[in-house]
Formats: sequence, structure tokens, C-alpha cells
Amino acid sequence: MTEKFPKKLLVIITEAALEKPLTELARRAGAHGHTVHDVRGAGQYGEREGSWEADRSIELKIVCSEAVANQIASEAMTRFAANFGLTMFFADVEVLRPDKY
Amino acid sequence: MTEKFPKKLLVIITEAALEKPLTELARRAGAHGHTVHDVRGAGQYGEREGSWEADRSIELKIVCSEAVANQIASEAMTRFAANFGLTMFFADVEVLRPDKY
Amino acid sequence: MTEKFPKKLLVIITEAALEKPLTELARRAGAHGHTVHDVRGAGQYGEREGSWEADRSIELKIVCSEAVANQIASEAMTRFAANFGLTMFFADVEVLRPDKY
Amino acid sequence: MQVPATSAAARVRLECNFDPEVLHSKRTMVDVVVWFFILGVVAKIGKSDLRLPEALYESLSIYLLLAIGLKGGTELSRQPVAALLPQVGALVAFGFAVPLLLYPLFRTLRFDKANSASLGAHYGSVSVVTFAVVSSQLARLALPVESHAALWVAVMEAPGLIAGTLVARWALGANPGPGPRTQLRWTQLAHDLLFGKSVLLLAGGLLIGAFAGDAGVGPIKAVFVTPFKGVLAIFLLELGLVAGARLLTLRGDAVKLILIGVLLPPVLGTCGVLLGQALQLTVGGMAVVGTLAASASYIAAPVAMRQAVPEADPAISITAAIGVTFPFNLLVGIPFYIWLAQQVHSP
Amino acid sequence: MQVPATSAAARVRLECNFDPEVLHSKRTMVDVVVWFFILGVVAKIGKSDLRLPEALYESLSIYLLLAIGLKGGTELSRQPVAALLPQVGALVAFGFAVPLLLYPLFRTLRFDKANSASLGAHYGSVSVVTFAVVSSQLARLALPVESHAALWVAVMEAPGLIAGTLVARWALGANPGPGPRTQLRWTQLAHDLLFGKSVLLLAGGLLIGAFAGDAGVGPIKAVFVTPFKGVLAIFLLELGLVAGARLLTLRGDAVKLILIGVLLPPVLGTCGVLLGQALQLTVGGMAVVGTLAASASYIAAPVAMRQAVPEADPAISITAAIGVTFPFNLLVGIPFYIWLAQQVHSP
Amino acid sequence: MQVPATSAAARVRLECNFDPEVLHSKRTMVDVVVWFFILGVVAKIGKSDLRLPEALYESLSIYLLLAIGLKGGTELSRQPVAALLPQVGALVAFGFAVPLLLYPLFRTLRFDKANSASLGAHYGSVSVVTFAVVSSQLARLALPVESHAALWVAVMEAPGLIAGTLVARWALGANPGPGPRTQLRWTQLAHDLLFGKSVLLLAGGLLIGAFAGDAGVGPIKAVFVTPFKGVLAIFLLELGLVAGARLLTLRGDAVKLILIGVLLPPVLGTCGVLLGQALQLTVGGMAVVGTLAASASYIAAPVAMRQAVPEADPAISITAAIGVTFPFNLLVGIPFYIWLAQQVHSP
Ligand SMILES: Nc1ncnc2c1ncn2[C@@H]1O[C@H](COP(=O)(O)O)[C@@H](O)[C@H]1O
Ligand SMILES: Nc1ncnc2c1ncn2[C@@H]1O[C@H](COP(=O)(O)O)[C@@H](O)[C@H]1O
Ligand SMILES: Nc1ncnc2c1ncn2[C@@H]1O[C@H](COP(=O)(O)O)[C@@H](O)[C@H]1O
Ligand code: NA
Ligand code: NA
Ligand code: NA
Repeated sequence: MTEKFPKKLLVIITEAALEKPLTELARRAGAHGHTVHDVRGAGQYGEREGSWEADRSIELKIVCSEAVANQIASEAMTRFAANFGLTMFFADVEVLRPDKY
Repeated sequence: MTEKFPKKLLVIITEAALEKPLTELARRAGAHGHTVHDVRGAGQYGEREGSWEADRSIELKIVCSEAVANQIASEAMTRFAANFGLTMFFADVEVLRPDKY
Repeated sequence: MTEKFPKKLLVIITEAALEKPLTELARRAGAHGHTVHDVRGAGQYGEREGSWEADRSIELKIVCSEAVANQIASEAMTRFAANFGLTMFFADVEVLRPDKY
Repeated sequence: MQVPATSAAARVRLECNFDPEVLHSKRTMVDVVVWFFILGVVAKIGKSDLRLPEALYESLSIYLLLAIGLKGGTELSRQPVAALLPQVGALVAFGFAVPLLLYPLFRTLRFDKANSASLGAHYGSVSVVTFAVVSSQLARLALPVESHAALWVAVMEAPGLIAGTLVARWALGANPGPGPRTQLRWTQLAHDLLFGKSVLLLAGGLLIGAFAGDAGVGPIKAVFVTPFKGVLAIFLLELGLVAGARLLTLRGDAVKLILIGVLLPPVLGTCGVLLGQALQLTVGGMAVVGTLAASASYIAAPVAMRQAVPEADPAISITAAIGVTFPFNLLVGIPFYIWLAQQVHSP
Repeated sequence: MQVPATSAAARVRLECNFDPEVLHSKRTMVDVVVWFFILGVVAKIGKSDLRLPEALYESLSIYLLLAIGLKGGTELSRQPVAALLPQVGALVAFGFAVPLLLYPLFRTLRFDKANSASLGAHYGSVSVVTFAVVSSQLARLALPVESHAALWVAVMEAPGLIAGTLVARWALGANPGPGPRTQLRWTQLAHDLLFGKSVLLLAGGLLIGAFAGDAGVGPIKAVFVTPFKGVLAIFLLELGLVAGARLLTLRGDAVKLILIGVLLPPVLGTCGVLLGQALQLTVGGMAVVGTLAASASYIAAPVAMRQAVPEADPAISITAAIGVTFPFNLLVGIPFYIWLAQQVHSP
Repeated sequence: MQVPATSAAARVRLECNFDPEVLHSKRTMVDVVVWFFILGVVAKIGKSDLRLPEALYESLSIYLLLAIGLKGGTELSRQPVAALLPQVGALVAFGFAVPLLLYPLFRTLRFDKANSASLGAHYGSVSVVTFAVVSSQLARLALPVESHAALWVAVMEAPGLIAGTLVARWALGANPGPGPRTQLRWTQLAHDLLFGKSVLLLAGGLLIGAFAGDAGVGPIKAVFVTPFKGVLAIFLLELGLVAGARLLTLRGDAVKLILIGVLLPPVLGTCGVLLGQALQLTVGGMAVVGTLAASASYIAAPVAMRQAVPEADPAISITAAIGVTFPFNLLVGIPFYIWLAQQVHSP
């Protein structure tokens, strides 16, 4: 069986306005890639139906090393958590090509 | 490094008709938020391409405590599993702000 | 409390052109279902904004046994990794109905 | 059921298969929009990668509902409301009766209780697009229709769904399904029907049309009137894809579903035409009521039944409604209801 | 502020509430597109499941911006540029002044610094759809407008946003919020405004119209001119849903927001009409500038403020802008600015 | 290749850059739809946040394919089929030949085997939107075109893709890439081309047009004919965004790709015009065949090549096709092919 290597998956659910800042942040922090899609939802800052510009939310996924995930998350916390709806969580995942992420 | 706290991620993939009942159920069970997006897929009840009203599916994500996740899942099972396409799974995740979820 | 059973979640993020081949591969490998949605992102092969046919990406999720996940992943690697943008990871999840997946 | 007296001429026409004066050639018999439906079915069955974006489907269905409502509304304001009440009452009663009458039939065909009730609800309610197609056909044949016909669609949407739900409650009450019964909240159901997309947009369009009148609606006719039929064509392409997908999944109960989907419409349609006659409608009006009666809902009904009768398998009703009955009505049913209305009208 | 001299006749008209010759009946007073907005609000407040796909919302807003630009552009090429400069200068200055003047007012009403600046930016900028509605009203009343009015919209979009950002920087500089200040990059802000969807499409449409001229734009009028009002109607249905959602979330500061949303527009609108008078615009032109001044941006502003003043709570500005001011302008404001422009014009 | 005899007058015109009678001024030379493309490119290169929803892109491309087919179809029914066969045969052969002839050229330019085959397939196939633009230009210049021109588009879509795939199979067979070869299933490829979105909708539109005839298509012209050019404008805005994005990613092989993208079209276009002459087409017809020959596919080809020649880097072909060749044809190529057709026609 092909060997698997542990990585971290960092998921960030937040306002669409942060898509560009967060992906830039991730790149600078050392992530090799990212994946985004549009979501709707509700949280502390109320419901976000995503039906028009200011109401749109995204889910951003980054597969990376634990250090990079920590770096991205803590920077996102300090820069954005105070003023933006922001949900973040980490999960343990395994990949086949450890150098790719 | 900032401390992390364990939480459960509950993912429910089901028919779009259940979006409202399930998010209400989650709120009542104590979840502080949820995230939804549209998906397509296939399972036991056949293919669901999501190309029109009755054929739409959603994926619902809830980050919460294990107790709340169990509560939501078991209520969803009893109320909906018999009559609706319903896929559910739990994953261990870590968050930075444990009180938020 | 209802009992939970361990399963693997295999997530594949790749070009939209592989949606059909990959879901067929998954079915043949023994997966009982799958879920897909459209994403955008960036990786080794550059940015994919998903704004037109050849630029679309998907995220495919399969909940299955570890053996099936390995089988799908290794077949996808040999058939597609050389020529397609392809990100794959495995996560441990728990389900309530082990026979369903 | 009273069979209309047909003159000798009409009888001759019957034998030579539909009125040769009106439906003179094969080519003009098939409305152009029907070809789009067929293209969709062919694409799906041929496993084409053609997929209309879901956002387009939703946008078009919103457009069609609004446009149909608006068109009816501008005329509605000219009608004395009292004159409409008997029509409305009769149509509501008809839609309500259908699921009650069909339930024993479906049970005889060995559908379980939930599916029998749900199927009845689909046929008791109406298909807005089928209405659009019959209207377009009548316009081509220069047969006038009551200008407030959209009102009929709006009032015939809900009664069948309510009756179907009632039947299911009554039937399943004694013998509940595997899952624990969810309490049915009637206020919830009433709300969902009234504020559901279809009724809301139809009724909203009707009211806007009535308030704004012809002069007010004039400047938006370039969107809601002129392109109507072309938009309908695109929507039928999408419905062809959906119907093709249902045909591909036909399995065990295929024969039963095809029989139901093909045999019910002419029967219900005939009842509808006769009801139209009893209400003293025009030929066009009778054809429309016949078509509405014969049509099965696939926008409002599946959504409503999923909530109200979740025990029913949606695949069964949807396949019958959009996989069989909808194409049948498009190709055979509508010409037949029009022909029948003409016969019935002959003095 | 100089009060316009009103003749006795005008004074009488004032008392009997708006010019009875022009706005003769209730029915014609409400433009048909406004009913679509109301339908949307009713649907949302009635908790309907009606949802317009986001892709439709985006497509329609792109269409409206382009179409407004194009229409203005074909005329723009005929204008001597020099003649436009004073207008442009005055409108830019006006939009820039609004947030500066409103800031102390909002502070007095106990909004915090960031929200006061952000609210000011929303009112300093303009609402493209409100412009479309006033244009449609003026067309119905056969009141001509300067054909390059779209240029006004394009130049009034950004100044208010820049001024609001400046106010926020200045106010928050001394007393930063909880999070560490993000460096504001001015070049970034300037770029985002200029290349932001609204300005880019408006200006793009203007330029294309100017380059291609009437002859060039002719063959695409069937898309960008004829159906404009109908498309606006559909867009207003969607905005009704959005506004209804904001109304449903009104909570603690509801009274303050409603007061602001209802009282500011007439004041700003009056200033705008008088500015139009000073610029020697036509009656229609004064009404348009009044409406622009009274309108609050909800396409460009929320996006810009989220980047430039993230400390502000977007719910506050958006609720005021689209939940209160937009419906107010639609129903009451626009007829009032038109009426006022007519009064002011009376020699 | 036979160089057309040009009269002295024509030679003079050539020197003063295109026919001054037809393309008299800069302004009318650029079709209005081209400005929309340029706006899109500017927006993308200026890093605007403008994004057309993907659902809109898909909807518009479905619309354009159907509308082009329909338009051709209504005329097709009047043609004797036999008369069309030589045209169809010649065009199929031409499309098939292009990848075979270009393969050694691309190899000489140091593209690897897979990319050489894939690039050839893109140029062997055709761009539907380029066809729409040349048609719109010809209409503006009042140059008639064979009414069944859409048929040419439909038949020229697939041959180049099949030939490109064959070349790749043959070249890579001996020297497979890193991954294990996937078995190419020819029936699969044939199916995917025939039932692929482009051919299916074009052919579907053609057949519907032919079946329904002018009378049948009449009522849907308000959707499929009148707004065609305006819809094309919006689609070109989107294509401008896509092309801009490709230009931004130009890197190492930029020079090679630009050279190919700019030099190939005039050569292929000239061949196409001469082929049109050999087929005794009208001036408009020659210009159309020239344009089709010069155009590179970016709807069907990328999808087909991804399946059939996955070893090829899609970025290379797509950048050449939509980043370079498509804008080149829009701005320079199409006027040139029209001019050339006029020269060639001069007796
Ligand atoms: N407990 C949760 N589970 C899943 N998603 C959440 C949760 N809380 C918030 N979200 C998502 O994160 C976004 C921002 O959350 P918040 O910061 O709580 O407003 C919401 O719009 C939701 O989409
Ligand atoms: N094994 C699976 N892995 C991922 N998604 C699944 C799986 N099985 C089912 N699904 C999703 O869950 C929905 C309902 O599943 P089912 O209840 O099996 O019909 C399907 O439409 C799929 O989107
Ligand atoms: N590190 C990563 N984290 C999350 N998604 C990724 C990552 N790398 C790549 N992707 C996604 O996978 C797709 C293909 O990746 P690649 O093979 O690296 O080009 C990209 O378009 C992204 O959507
Ligand atoms: Na019915
Ligand atoms: Na303003
Ligand atoms: Na070509």
C-alpha cells in the first residue's frame, strides 16, 4: 500500500470580502495552494444568505504543514477576527505526496 | 503557539428540502452556527444532479461540542433517515476559540 | 448514546473534466456514493477561477472503508496525477450506519 | 359523464383524426417549443454533457410564473369579481376532488398509501408550463381564451396538494410508516402553499398586472410579453433534460407509471373540458381547463409532498408527472383537449 | 439654504400634495417597477421560500450598470467636454462633502466613530438603481433629462466613499479599535474604486457608447435599451427580498436607523435639487441630482467600507441604505424630488 | 496556393490599408461588440473585481449556439441537400487536414508531441463566437452570406479534433508520457463530439429551424434573433475577462505563443477564403469560411483534448486560442478576411 503522510487541513469560513487577503496571506505563509467555494450560513454575526454582494460567504480550505496552518490561523485571527465573521478549524489529514503541500 | 481546543465537526449531506428543518434542529440542539452549500452526488437513493427543485442536495457543516453533535445526529436519524437521502459523518477538529462553537 | 463506526473520508480536488471518470472509478472500487461541488482555487498548476469550461474545478468527497479509499486514491494517482491538477487527502471520520458506506 | 352531442361533420372530423382545418399539417401541428423539449430528451438519453445551469432553470421558472401572472392581471382588473367566483369555486373543488378520487385507483394498482396520496396530489395540482404551452398553441390557432386564465392556474395550484396531504394523513394515521410521525402543522402547510414560489409569483404577477393596468405594464412588456415564447422554448429544453433523466431511471414499476402517465391525462382532461363547458367558457377556455386538469404539477407538488408526506418516494410521482405525463400532454394531450373543446362547443 | 420662490398656484399644489396635473391618480403615481419591489418585501416578510439565484442578481446588476452607461455614452460624444467640467466638479465636491458633514450628526446620535464614517460614505455615494427608477419615472411623466445623466452617476460613486474613508482614518487614527490597524493603502483604495464593478461598468458603458455612437449601439439596443425597464423590475423584486431581510433583522437601534433612513433623504435630496438649480439643469436634471444626493449606495459602498473601515458594522449601514432609505426614495422620495424640481423651476 | 489576380484599383486599396469605401472610418470599422471584449480585457488586466457568474457564461454560450443553429436551420430546409454535400465534404477535409499539416510546424517550434497535436486540434476546429462576430460585421457591411452558414460551423467543429487526436495517438504511441496510457475509446470520442454541447446545440438548432420553418420560428425570434447581437456583446465581455487572464499568465513561451497566435490565422484564413472561392461561395461566404479556418476553438477543443490527449498542457493551447488568436481575429483578422474575399471576388 502506498505510504501516507500527515498534514493539517485548515478550513476558514468567512465573508467573501476576505477571499483575496486570506489567499495572499496563505501564500505568504507558505501554503502551496488553496481551494474556495461559496457558502451560506449563520453564526455569531447573524445569518448570511449569500444572495447579494455584501452578504456572500466563502469556505477556504488549505492543506499544509502544521506550522504553516498555525501561522495562517494566527495571522487571520489578529487581523480579521475582531471585525469579520470568521470560523476556523483544523483537522488532521493524510496525503500521498508530502512535498506538494 | 496559540492553544487549540477539540470540537466535533458534523457533516450532513441530504436533500435540499431538509435545509430549514435541520438548521432549526441544530440551533435548538445548541449549535452556535452552521454552514451550507449546494452539492450534487449519488448514493443509496440514486443520483441527484441538482439541476432542478426536487433534485437539489445540500451539505451542512456544524462545528460544535461532541454532545451537541450527537444530539443533532440522533435527532436527524430518527426524524429523517427513513424517508430522506441522508449521509452523516463526524470528524475531530480543533478550534482556537472554544466558546464560539 | 448511539454507537459510531470509523470510516475514511477521501477528498479529491481536481479539474472538472475528471468528474465522470473519478465517480466511475469510485463506484467500481466499491464506494456506495459520492458528493461533488464546484470550487475554485490555486495550486501547482496555477490559478483556476472556474469562470469557464476549461477552467472549472470540482471537489469530490467519498465516505468509504479504508481499503476502498486506498484503492480509489492509488488508481487516481496512476491514471491522472501526471497530467491533471489533483489534490487528494484522507481524513478519519465516524458514521452511524457502517453498512451504508 | 355527459357525452357532448357531436354533429355529423364533427363525427367525420373525429374519424380523420383531429380537425383537419385547424391542425392541417404535421409541421404546424407541433409547436416549435415542443422541439426544444424533444432536443432536451434526446440530449439526456444520448448522454450528452449538456447541462443548463441551475441558476438559469430557477431564473426561467421565476420569469414564467411572473409573466403568466402579469398577463392575466392586466385583464383581471376589467372583470367583475363576482362573475369570477363560480369559476374559481368550481376549479378549486375540482382540484381538491382529484386526489380523493384517484387514491383508491392507485391503491388498486398496489402503490402504498403514501405514494397513492402523493401521486394524487401531483395530478390534482397543475403544471404551469403545460399551461404556457397550451396558451401558445391556442394563440397559434387564433383561438381566443379568457384573458384571466392565469387566475385559474393560480387557484388550481394548492387545492390538490391540500387534498393529497389530507388523504395521506387520514390513511397513514392508522398505520404510520417506519419513522416516527412528524406532527403536521396545518398552518405551516397553508403558509408554505400560499407563500410558496409558484403561488406567490403567479398571484403577485396577477396583482401587479391588476394594479398597474395595461398602461403601467406597457413599458415592461418587452421583457414579460414579447420574449415569452422564446423563454418558454429554453425552459422546455431544460425540462427535456429532466424528463429524459427520469425516463433513464425507469425500473421495476415502469409499466405502471407509463400507463398512469398516459391514461390519466385524457380522462382528467376530458373532465376538465366538460367542466369548462359547464362553466360556459370559450373553446379556448375549455381547452385550457382541460389541459390544467390533465396536467401534473412538478414545481410546487414535489416540494410540498416532500414536506407533508415524506414517506412517499418522490421518484415515483416525479417520473409519472414529468417523465411521462408532461411529454404526453405536449405531444398528444394538448392537441386532443383543443380538439375536444371544439367538438364540445359545436352546437 | 435658499427656499425657492413658489407662485400661488404652486403653493396650492403643495397643499393638495404634489402636482395634480402630473401625478393625477394613485395608480399612475406608482411606477410598475415599484410593485415588484413591494412583492419582494412581502415575500420576505411573509417568509416565502422565493429566492432569486445569486447568479441572476449578479447578472442583472452587471446588465443595469452597462445599460445605464451605454445610454449616457451615446449622447456624451455630442457634448463639449468643457461644458461638463463644472457639473462634474460640483457633483464630486458634493459627494465628498456629505460624509464630512454627516459625521458629527451620526456621532451625536451615538454611533461609534467607524459606523459614523461608514454611514456617511453610504449616503455620500449613490444608488444606481434609484437612478434607474427616477429616470423611468421622468420618462413616464415626459420630463426630459440631460442625456449624459449617467455620467453624473459614474462620478458620484467614489467621492463619498473616499471621504468616508478619510474621516474614519482621521477619527480612528487617534483611537484604534480592538484589532491592530491594517495599513490602509491609498493606491489600493483608489484602484478598487476605479476598477470596482460599478465604476468600471458605468464608465465602460459610457465610453463604448461614446465610441460606437448611436449607429454603432443601434443593433444592441434590443438588449440594452428596449428591455431595460423590465429587467429593472426583476432586479427590484430581488432588492425587495434583500430589503425585507434587513427589515426583519431590525433590532436595538431600529428607531435610530429608521429615522436616519427616512429623514436624511429629503434633506440631502433638497440640497441636490438646489445644486441642480445652481448648475442650471433642466427640471428632470434637478430631480435626478436630487435623487442621487438622497440615495445611499448599496453596491459599491458596502464592499468598499468592508475593506477600508472594517471596524464598522456592515449591518447598520446596509439596513439604513437598503432597508429604509431605498424603499423610502422609491415610494415617497422620488415623487417629492420631482415635485420639488418643478417648483424650483417655476420662474 | 493560387494568388488572386488583383486589379490596379484593388492594389491601390491594399496600399491604403483595407477598402476605404467599405471600412470608411475608424469608428465604424470596429463593431460595437468588439469594444465589450476590450472592456473585459482592460478589466482583467487592471485587476478589476468584475466577474461574470459562471452560470451566465454557460447560459449565454448555450443561447448563442442554439440561436446560430436556428437561424441557419430555417434556411436550410430550402436548400437541396445534394448541393450542400460538396461544401460539407470540402470543409470537413479542410478541418481534418489542419492538425496534420501544423504538427510538423509546431514540432519544429520545439513544442512536445502532445502539445503539438493539441494545438493543431484547436486550430483545426472552429470558434463559434468568431463566426458570430464575422456574421455581425458582414451584416453591418450589407454583404450577404449563404443562409446556411451555421451548417459550416457545425460540420467544422469535430474533424480537427479527431485529426488532432489521431496525430497524438500516432506520435505518442511509440513514446508514451509519464503516466500509463489510458486506452482511447474511439466510440467514446465520437460520442463525446457528437453529443458534446457545441455540436448538439448547433445541430439541434439547425434541425429545429428546418422542421419548424420560418413561420414556426417566428414567435421565438424575439428571443433568438432580435437580441442576438446584444447577447453576443455581453458574451464578449466575459471572453475579454478570460482572454485577459490568459495574457496575464504569459510566461516562458510567450513569444512563441504570440507568434503562432498572430501569424497562423492570416495564413489559415487565406486558405479558407481560397477554399470558399473554389466552392464558388459569395463574398460573404468566402469571408466566413476564411474566418472559420483562421479561428481556433476554445469551447469544444479544450474539453475534448483534456480527455483525448491529457498529456498536453491545456494552458498552452488555450492561451494561443483565446489569449492571442481570438483578439487578433476580432481586431485585425476579420476585417482582413472580408477585404481578401472582396479582392478574390473581383473578376
Ligand atoms: N458552529 C459553526 N459551525 C459551522 N459553521 C459556522 C459555525 N459558526 C459560524 N459558522 C460559519 O462561519 C460564518 C461566520 O461565523 P461568525 O463569525 O460566527 O458570524 C457563518 O456565516 C457560518 O457560515
Ligand atoms: N459514500 C458516500 N460518500 C459521499 N457522499 C455520499 C455517500 N453516500 C451518499 N452520499 C451523499 O449523500 C446523498 C444522500 O445519500 P443517500 O442517502 O445514500 O441517497 C447523496 O446524494 C450523496 O450526495
Ligand atoms: N495546498 C492546497 N490546499 C488546498 N487546496 C489545494 C492545495 N493545492 C492545490 N489545491 C487545489 O487542488 C487543485 C489542483 O491542484 P494542483 O494539482 O496543485 O494544481 C487546485 O486548483 C486547488 O483547488
Ligand atoms: Na391536474
Ligand atoms: Na447620496
Ligand atoms: Na480553425
